[in-house]
Amino acid sequence: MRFAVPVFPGSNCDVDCIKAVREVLDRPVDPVWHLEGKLDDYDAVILPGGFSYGDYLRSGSLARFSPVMEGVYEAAEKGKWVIGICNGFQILLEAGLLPGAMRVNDHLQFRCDIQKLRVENDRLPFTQDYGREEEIFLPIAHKEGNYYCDEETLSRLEQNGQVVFRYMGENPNGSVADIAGIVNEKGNVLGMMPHPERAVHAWMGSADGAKLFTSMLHDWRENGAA
Amino acid sequence: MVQPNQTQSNTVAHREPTPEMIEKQQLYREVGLTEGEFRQVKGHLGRPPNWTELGIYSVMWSEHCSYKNSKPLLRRFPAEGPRVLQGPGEGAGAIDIGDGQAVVFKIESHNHPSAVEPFQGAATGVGGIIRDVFSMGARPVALLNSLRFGPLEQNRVRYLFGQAVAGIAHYGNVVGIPTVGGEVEFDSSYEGNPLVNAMCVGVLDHKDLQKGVASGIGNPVLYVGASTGRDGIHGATFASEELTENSEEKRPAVQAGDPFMEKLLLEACLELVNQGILIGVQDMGAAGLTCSSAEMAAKGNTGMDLDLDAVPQRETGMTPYEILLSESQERMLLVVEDGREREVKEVLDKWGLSSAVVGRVTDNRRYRICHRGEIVADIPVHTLVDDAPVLHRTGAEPEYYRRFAGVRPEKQMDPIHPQEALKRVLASPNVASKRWVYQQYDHMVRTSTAVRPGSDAAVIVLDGLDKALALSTDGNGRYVYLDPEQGGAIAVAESARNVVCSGAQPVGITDCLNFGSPEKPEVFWQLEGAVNGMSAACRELETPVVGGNVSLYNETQGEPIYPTPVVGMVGLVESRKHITTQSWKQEGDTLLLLGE
Amino acid sequence: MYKATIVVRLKPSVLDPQGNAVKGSLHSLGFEDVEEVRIGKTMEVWLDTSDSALASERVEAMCKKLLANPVIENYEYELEEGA
Amino acid sequence: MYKATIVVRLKPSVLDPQGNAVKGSLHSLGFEDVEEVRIGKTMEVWLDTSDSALASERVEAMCKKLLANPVIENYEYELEEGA
Ligand SMILES: Nc1ncnc2c1ncn2[C@@H]1O[C@H](COP(=O)(O)OP(=O)(O)O)[C@@H](O)[C@H]1O
Repeated sequence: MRFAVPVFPGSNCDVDCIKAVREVLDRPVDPVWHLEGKLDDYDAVILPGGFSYGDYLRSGSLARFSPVMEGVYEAAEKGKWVIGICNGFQILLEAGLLPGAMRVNDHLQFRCDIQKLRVENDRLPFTQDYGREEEIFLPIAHKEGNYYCDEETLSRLEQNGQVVFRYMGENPNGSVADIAGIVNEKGNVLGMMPHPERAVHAWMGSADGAKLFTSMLHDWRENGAA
Repeated sequence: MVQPNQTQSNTVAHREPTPEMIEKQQLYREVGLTEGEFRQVKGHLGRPPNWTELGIYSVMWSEHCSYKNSKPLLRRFPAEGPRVLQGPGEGAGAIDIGDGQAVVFKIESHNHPSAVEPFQGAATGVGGIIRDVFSMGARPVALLNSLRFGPLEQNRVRYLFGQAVAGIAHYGNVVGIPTVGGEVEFDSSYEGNPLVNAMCVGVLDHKDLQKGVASGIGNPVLYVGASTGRDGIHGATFASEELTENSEEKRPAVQAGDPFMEKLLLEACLELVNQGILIGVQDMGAAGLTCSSAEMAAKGNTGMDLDLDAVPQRETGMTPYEILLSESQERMLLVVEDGREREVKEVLDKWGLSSAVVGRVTDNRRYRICHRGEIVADIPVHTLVDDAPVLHRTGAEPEYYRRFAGVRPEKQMDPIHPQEALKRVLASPNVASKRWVYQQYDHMVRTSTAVRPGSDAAVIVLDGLDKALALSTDGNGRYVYLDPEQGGAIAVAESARNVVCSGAQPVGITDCLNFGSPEKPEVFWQLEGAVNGMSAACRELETPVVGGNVSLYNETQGEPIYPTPVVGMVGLVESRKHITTQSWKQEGDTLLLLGE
Repeated sequence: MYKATIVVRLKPSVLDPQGNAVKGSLHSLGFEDVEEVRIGKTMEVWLDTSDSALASERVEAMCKKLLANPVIENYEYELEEGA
Repeated sequence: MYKATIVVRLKPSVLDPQGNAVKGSLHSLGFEDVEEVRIGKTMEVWLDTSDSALASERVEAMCKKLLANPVIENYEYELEEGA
């Protein structure tokens, strides 16, 4: 199983994602410069956090036009796994691969903390190693994580089990229905504000993110390449 | 439409004073040079300077670039030790941490810009210190800061504080360097003059250590990064009606930062370092193009020819004076081997950075500036750097110090009700949790933060090694005010304790000396005492001072701030097993009290 | 040369956290008579063209493609010649 | 009720990285005819007052006190009744 981590100008969690894949899964993982258009050689794509293009205009809005996004669309289309973490989530929203949009946090500040979450759907290739409604701790670090979608979209997300992670305790950004992460209908494109790659060893404050990576590897082993 | 609050013209009528006017009307005073210094300039040039040359001397001889007030004192700091790879004098100091690696770090102030425009002022302060570190060839791995503001009860203070914190957060977060620690204190002495000090820590392989030198005759000088505008030109403005049409426009705009550009610069420069193409690299920080280019030539014992028409500009009609002194952010100056420009440009293009060859290294030890085909400055380069004036000031014990010596506080105290007192202490913003601050900083990016803000020193682990670094910033202006020597020593000792409590051995410090006007004997006395105290503590703890920064003239309406040296300390944790944190671990553990 | 002044606003149905925060600050500064605040973006775009219809078409395309996010935002613009 | 539409812009000499980034993206999307982009804020403030002079005075004061930062920004506004 091979991972690609697209690197946009301004990405800054690319290295962290690569480290996490190597340390948790010991699988091949490559940074892919945003000017590359193809991701055929990979089974999974992780769009990393950071401030692609400075997050100017709207977060993720400029990155979505990078050539590498062609490869991301293709991967999503083919049913390969695509994860967008933080800025990566924002890019997936802007690119229309996930429904909704991101607004600035309701308190208008950047918020960095270790946040309690609940795994709302543990039947996905990204979450199968988590327990049912497992409560986990993952770091968050963002200023625009206030997820929005209209009522109709929300009820569809809820009904289809597309809400994957929900904030517990105080909602850190004002997101609709405490949403922290969602998946597309097909279940192969995941967007989440929290950073699983920052929680893969106990010394980091939590190791709860590791299961997200191991879930994928298990699924891949069970079901073969997507 | 209601009229706009201000009409702005983008162009200023520039009629620069002639050398005769500068001399006769003593215009040199308005850019901060004394009569004696002006005479020295004339001596160096063998003629009166023109307006551009005057500007160059005035910034190069300013406290900020030349440390003319503090140099004699700074020499007292111990700067040597077996681990020191690079002492003071470069962008940042470097200390060997074994395994062929070194830690590079420095602290710097951005007090005055932050008082005017707190968000941009604080943000660009962070940007400057990051450039200082990666221009050494180091990968920045952590940021810290030290903040002093007036009492939080005041609206204006809340605004300044909130914006400064947001600015620091914004810059570091976007660049992707974790802000892992710092300190905040509120006291009325900082009400009109807040302190914003930022520290950056980087790591490099010894072989990658860079210097800010221009060597190799004929080598090209490259300008990289943001284009030059009129921002932040020269704090010392010339208040002369006949020079500009619009007096509002004359006030230089505050620099605005672009952390995204900084991130690109950082990655591109480190890629160039990795390829070993660079001969010299320096950040265009204070006093911009002038300071970086002149210093590089002086250090290389060479000369430099610069062509200002090649400098990328984002405003029209800029004069040589403005181009040379602009403090536009996110710009670097590189000297590369002749013939390898193409390779360099490829890397810069990859990162989407514009660059231009703006000059050449020469062998004549002159600093020559060309603008529109004319030589607009021609100066012996060493006179800008090595011959900068040094002032030997003398201090005088202030009246308050003598008065306080006789005070016996224990005799004047009302009886204390411990519970009441404890509540009051805990309610003080100086003691309360600083979570509101550090939760705005991304302190976990790079996934190396093992001890996050909220403990003593922060700890970050080093990739692929069992080692870690412990980092802390500390200072206490009130102690230093009451006794500069003791207070200075206490600042170093506090830092050392914080670092040791995290499981590290202190290996070196950087410091920022925030004081009032050195022209006041009482303030100079504070400065001297603090330096002596810090030096003594550093000798005792074997922690050399490998770099730092001096910020003087921190006063409002003639009232100086508390003398506030801030210490940034780095400690080495030999093994991750040694990392310790502040919190209780489990019931039944034994508590021990060490010390007296 | 044409100058387009584009205003991008959050749709009325979308809660505006920035506007709310500013309203709160205004109230606490004594401007209690402020009923509501909505915050949007003003973008001034200078276009090197002398054809007004073309300019308008280009601006429309930019807004659709990049400048506004149709999920949460509306846009409108004005064109001015020779600015 | 009065509605004030306030436009806050960076002063011309202040770097606008956001505008530059958007310009770059527009170019790469094929809008090469874009010469410059500057981005500012539009604030719509509804005021519960029926006195136009008062409304104007209040808006002026808000801009000075909170909405614009005079060191790096300019502002202008329009008032509209009963909006
Ligand atoms: N300006 C700041 N930036 C980042 N972290 C800060 C800042 N101020 C305080 N902190 C963090 O908060 C914690 C407590 O700070 P402080 O109250 O100054 O405690 P101490 O007296 O132990 O230094 C420390 O971990 C420190 O790193």
